[in-house]
Amino acid sequence: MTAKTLSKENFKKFAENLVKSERTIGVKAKETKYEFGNINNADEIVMDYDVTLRSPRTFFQPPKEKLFDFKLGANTEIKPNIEADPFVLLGIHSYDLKALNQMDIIWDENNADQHYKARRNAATVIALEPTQASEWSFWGSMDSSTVDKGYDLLLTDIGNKYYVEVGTEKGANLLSKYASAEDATNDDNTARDKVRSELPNLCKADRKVKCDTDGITASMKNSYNNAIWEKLAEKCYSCGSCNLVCPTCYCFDVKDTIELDLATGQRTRKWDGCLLEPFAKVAGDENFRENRADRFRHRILRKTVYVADKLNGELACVGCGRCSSTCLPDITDPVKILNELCS
Amino acid sequence: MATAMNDKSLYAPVIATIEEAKMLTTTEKYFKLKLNNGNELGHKPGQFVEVSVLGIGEAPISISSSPTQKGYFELVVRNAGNVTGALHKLEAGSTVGIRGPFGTNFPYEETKGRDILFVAGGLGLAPARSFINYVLDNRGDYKDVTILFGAKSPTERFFTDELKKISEMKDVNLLETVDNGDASWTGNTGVITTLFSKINPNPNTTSCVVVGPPIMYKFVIAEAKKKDITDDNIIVSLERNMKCGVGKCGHCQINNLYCCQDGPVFTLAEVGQIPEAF
Amino acid sequence: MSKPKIAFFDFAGCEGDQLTVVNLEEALLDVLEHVEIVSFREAMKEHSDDYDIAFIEGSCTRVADEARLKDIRKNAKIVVAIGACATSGGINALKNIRPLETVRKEVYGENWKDYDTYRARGIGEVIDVDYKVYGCPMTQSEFVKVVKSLLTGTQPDIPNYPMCVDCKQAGNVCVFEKGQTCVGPITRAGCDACCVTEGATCWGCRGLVNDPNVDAHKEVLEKYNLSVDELTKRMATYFTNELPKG
Amino acid sequence: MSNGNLNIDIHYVTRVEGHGNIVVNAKDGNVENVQWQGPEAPRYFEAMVIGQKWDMLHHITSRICGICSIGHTSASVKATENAMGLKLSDQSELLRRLAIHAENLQSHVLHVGYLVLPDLVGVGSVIPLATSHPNEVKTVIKLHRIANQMSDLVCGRTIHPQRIIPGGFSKVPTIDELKGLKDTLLSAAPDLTAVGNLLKALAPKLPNFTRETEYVSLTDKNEYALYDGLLGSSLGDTAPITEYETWTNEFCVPQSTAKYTKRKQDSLMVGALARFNINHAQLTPNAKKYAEEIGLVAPCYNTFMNTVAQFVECIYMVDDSVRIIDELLHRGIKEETVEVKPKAGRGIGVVDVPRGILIHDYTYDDDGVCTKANCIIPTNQNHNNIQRDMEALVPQIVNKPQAEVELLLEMLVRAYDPCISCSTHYLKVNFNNK
Ligand SMILES: Cc1cc2nc3c(=O)[nH]c(=O)nc-3n(C[C@H](O)[C@H](O)[C@H](O)COP(=O)(O)OP(=O)(O)OC[C@H]3O[C@@H](n4cnc5c(N)ncnc54)[C@H](O)[C@@H]3O)c2cc1C
Ligand code: SF4
Ligand code: SF4
Ligand code: SF4
Repeated sequence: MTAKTLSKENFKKFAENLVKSERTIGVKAKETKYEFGNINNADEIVMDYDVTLRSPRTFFQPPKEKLFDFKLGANTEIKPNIEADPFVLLGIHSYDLKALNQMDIIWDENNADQHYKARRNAATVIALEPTQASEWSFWGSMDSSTVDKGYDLLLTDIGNKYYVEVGTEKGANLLSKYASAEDATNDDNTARDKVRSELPNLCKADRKVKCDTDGITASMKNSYNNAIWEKLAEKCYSCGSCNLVCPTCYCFDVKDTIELDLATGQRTRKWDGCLLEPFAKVAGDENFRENRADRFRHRILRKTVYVADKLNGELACVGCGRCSSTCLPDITDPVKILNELCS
Repeated sequence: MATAMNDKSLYAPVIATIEEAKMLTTTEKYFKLKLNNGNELGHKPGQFVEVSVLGIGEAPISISSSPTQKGYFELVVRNAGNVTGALHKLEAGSTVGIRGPFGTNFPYEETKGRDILFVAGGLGLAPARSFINYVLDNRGDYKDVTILFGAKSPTERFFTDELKKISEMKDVNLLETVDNGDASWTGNTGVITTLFSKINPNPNTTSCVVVGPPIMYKFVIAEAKKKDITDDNIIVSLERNMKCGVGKCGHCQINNLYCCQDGPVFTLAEVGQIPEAF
Repeated sequence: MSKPKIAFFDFAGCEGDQLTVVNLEEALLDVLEHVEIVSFREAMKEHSDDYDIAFIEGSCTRVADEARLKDIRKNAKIVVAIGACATSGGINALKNIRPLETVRKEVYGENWKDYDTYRARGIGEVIDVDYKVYGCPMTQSEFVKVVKSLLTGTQPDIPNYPMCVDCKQAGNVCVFEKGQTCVGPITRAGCDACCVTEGATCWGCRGLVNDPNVDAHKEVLEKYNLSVDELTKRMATYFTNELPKG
Repeated sequence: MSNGNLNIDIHYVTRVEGHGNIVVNAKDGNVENVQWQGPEAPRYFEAMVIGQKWDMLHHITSRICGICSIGHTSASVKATENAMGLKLSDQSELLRRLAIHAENLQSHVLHVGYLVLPDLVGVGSVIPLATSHPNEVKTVIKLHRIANQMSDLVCGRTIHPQRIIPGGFSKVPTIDELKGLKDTLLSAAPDLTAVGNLLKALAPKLPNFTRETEYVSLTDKNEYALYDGLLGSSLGDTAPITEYETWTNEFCVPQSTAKYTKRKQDSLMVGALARFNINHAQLTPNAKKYAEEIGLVAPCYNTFMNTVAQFVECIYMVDDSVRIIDELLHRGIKEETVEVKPKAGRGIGVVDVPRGILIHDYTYDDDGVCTKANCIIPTNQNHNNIQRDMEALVPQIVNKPQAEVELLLEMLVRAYDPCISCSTHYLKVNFNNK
């Protein structure tokens, strides 16, 4: 589609208009970190963040989500809860968008999940190519510094202005409604290409996965019985933090709650994690992944082999580095594991 | 595609009414159910449904009846926790939520013209029965039929009337055993693998269907292999923690396989090499 | 079906859990639709020994309490321990980490023997407990959850995974990132990590999660410059009675 | 008629916090024995905190009492702040005052509405009241909930607050939250009036019993003292809090795990009535007006009127909370970081909490590790007064039927709103009066 540019000033106006008229979710500061949240005031928006605490999956698969309400009685009623309030997701980094694109496939394959799809369709995605990398980021090594689909608009900071790639009609309309953008010139195109080509270098030099992404799945398949799993998992808390911050983790638990009237209630789903001890337990206390090491390995293999299978071989780790930074015993960093296991 | 589904949400059940409920043993209860919307469940032998007791939760339960029986479907539920415990409190006339049928089925088409060896341990008889009854209802389509059934004790046997009828059939070989007998028991005692010495299946024409508690598989599979039945023809039904039944929640994964979608029925050829399968 | 009769009792504790019940406000009236409270010293004068369910707050801290606890166990069909003091000894167990005689003399001087006390313990060490509602104080939602479980005859779903889960779901910045430390990674989740959300750290009041990786956590705390003594004290705040000895 | 024969053994007075017993024996109108007993299991907090670091103490001592945990936390952090020479920002000072108001309001509403009203209506608890007086009970619940919302918003939790830390707050409410709170408080006016009217109607049922005693509370020339001030007595003298030990001479008595106190007179009383008697002139006009209407006049020597004084304070606290919020809104709110460099020293922290003056006194070593602690709990200061009140009251009522005597004695104890479980630990021990 077409390409435009927005001066930083015009971007500010665009953001102000957006915030005034649309439910806008963007990045803002949270203590020493950043997080996605509702933006009520354009001044809150941070565009040069490194990474957010939680991934944007929060807005497509909330931590806790009502699936349906029910009412017991002679005529039991079940009322599915599909939430589809339109919103604009502003400033999602390329690697997170890559993850979102993967989730689009996962939630759609075989049985399409209406809850996810409704939210996904309600979203207008304004993606952003990163200008900062966290000390843990390694998206530069995971083919995730840029994306070529999934956005309505894609912004690249090219100095005093944003280069705006228009991905969809929806994006084009949004832009024309709220911004005064200019057509991108050849110079702009060149500037943007230059910024893009240097994106991977934003990640620190010691945050490189040394092997080729294509070879990872094969190497990981061979490492099932490697001693590394036992060695690292010895220090694992089974806390699931690595699961919960990951943009490509999507497992959930389902729970019923009944109100004190004992007649009405809801079924909800809640983020879950395969590192948690009860995850694969069944009645009678049989646990199909009883050892920490089994669970620990499962997550890494899911990212590199099992889910990758469902994605035509694309790795389900996008290199955001969230799991690495959140793991207190510092055992789960994909960079270290991949570099040790892949030749 | 599953028939008992809410068209708005994958996770919302439809309502079914219990037409009949009775205790089979002290821990297993039988339910005969009918979908309130009048639809046939339309399942294949070996598939399961997600059964909801609203306010308590949902549990995957194998369909125990054969699709040849129309107008209703049957379940056998062991009281193992919250949902199954709540189900046990329900009687005829109560309603439950149903989603499904889900999962892969026993190869009832592919095995036509072959010998079938059923090996069912304990509650495994419930899912196996959907195929057993299908075979009995289409007896002409299959050759030799052998059923091995093992229970922990005589009181834990269920569907005893049906077992008795089967035992009287000329064209079915039913062998039973219990781990621990009692005064009333005159049959075999010993674990289910001991029955293998009494049979002589033809490895070229036999498909062996194994359903039982997790611990049973390893031993039964070894016996079936000793009889030279190939991995393609050893069929198992596996149990895992399941929260959705539709391949999303991640709980039932056996390495790369989703037990609810790729299974629960697998051939040994599919899962024999998968470390987490048994 | 007649309403189950319930009774509240308290031993050594701050009565914060009973206050949590009072703080249910209107929801307490909803609870009363389903149960009959026959004894609740903090809130009512009436008392009866004819009850089905006993909610017990507080720790057992002296021999004399044991008989009272055993009576309650005899009368009740179901015993529910509410709050950290009752489930594990709670903060009271902090006194167990120092020699008992020193502790008694520090507070009551030469009269120390007049005031009976022994190692503070959760009531589960004295009588059988059917359900535990963790926390200091327990949360309203978990109490209500357990009440609903009792009414529906199911096992309440009490998490068995570390606090980090609640913290991540709440979107908190990890306290370790802020130069503080906490015991959340080995603490049972279920409070929505409320203390961290409110700017504090997790102190561990819900007790240890099943199969906690205590060694790993000690190593991490040392890595974050906690002295062995501080580390021991941090762990002792709520885990004294739960940690493996030695 | 009891004919002056009484054999009272109330094993656990109900509708009070903690366990307290009343034992009375009288024969032919001669009172032989009157005892107020505190059999609560001792908890040894002052010993538990020895060896703990400065950033743990408020967490531990908060657990002294679930009902006044904000008070304990406040006294505790104040002690630590004084020991380490930490100065609070103005914003934190305001928020601390708001926190104390929230707790006092919560506790007073609970006491007046849930614990005392049933006596005045003649039932055993608030549960039958919910049927007989549904609207009144709903109003009380509403006020109680507002107080709890206020605690949540300022302190992070209602029971065992999390935001109050040495040096300030770890998290502060937002402007929007404060605006919302102000609206809620203003909207509570009709509810306060409704409960106030009910109390007015029932007040004549409060026994007319007077015994002159000494009242002690915080006092401050600028405000109705709750969060800060000097020690003040109804006898007219004041002293800095550093002199608290001479004001609260504690002594052990065999019938109680709680220690008793006294000062210039045989016993002393702390709490709402004491504060009213000493500081009434600084109440807001609304509170003064209500006191006048209901007939509460300083000095009031009727212990039973403590409940009325509590309600007067409720009116005051709602007014003053609105004032504080206005000031915060005017100043704007910002997150503040607190840095603490531990140092050796002794610090005393005092607040006037629902039941009276609360004092925490800590000594720290160079590393900020606690080497000595003393907590003086309000109910502890009242135990002796309860005993003396009973001794004075029983002869006046000895010829009434036993049940009536029991009820009056229970009502007397309840009037103090005692917090018995928190009063069972002291450090400083004087055995002079044994
Ligand atoms: C494909 C399949 C077919 C099954 N067929 C039958 C059958 O025909 N009859 C029968 O009695 N049982 C059957 N089970 C087992 C049955 O699903 C469990 O016993 C039941 O889920 C226990 O749930 P509960 O709430 O009663 O127990 P709880 O222990 O209270 O369950 C707690 C939670 O764990 C999960 N869970 C526990 N055990 C299992 C399990 N084995 N499988 C999946 N989730 C579990 C449940 O979802 C529940 O939310 C089958 C399981 C599977 C996977
Ligand atoms: S790998 Fe790290 S983050 Fe993941 S569960 Fe284990 S300790 Fe927690
Ligand atoms: S595995 Fe770790 S680095 Fe990879 S996408 Fe998930 S959280 Fe990010
Ligand atoms: S965060 Fe920790 S200390 Fe706070 S309530 Fe939860 S378990 Fe207790």
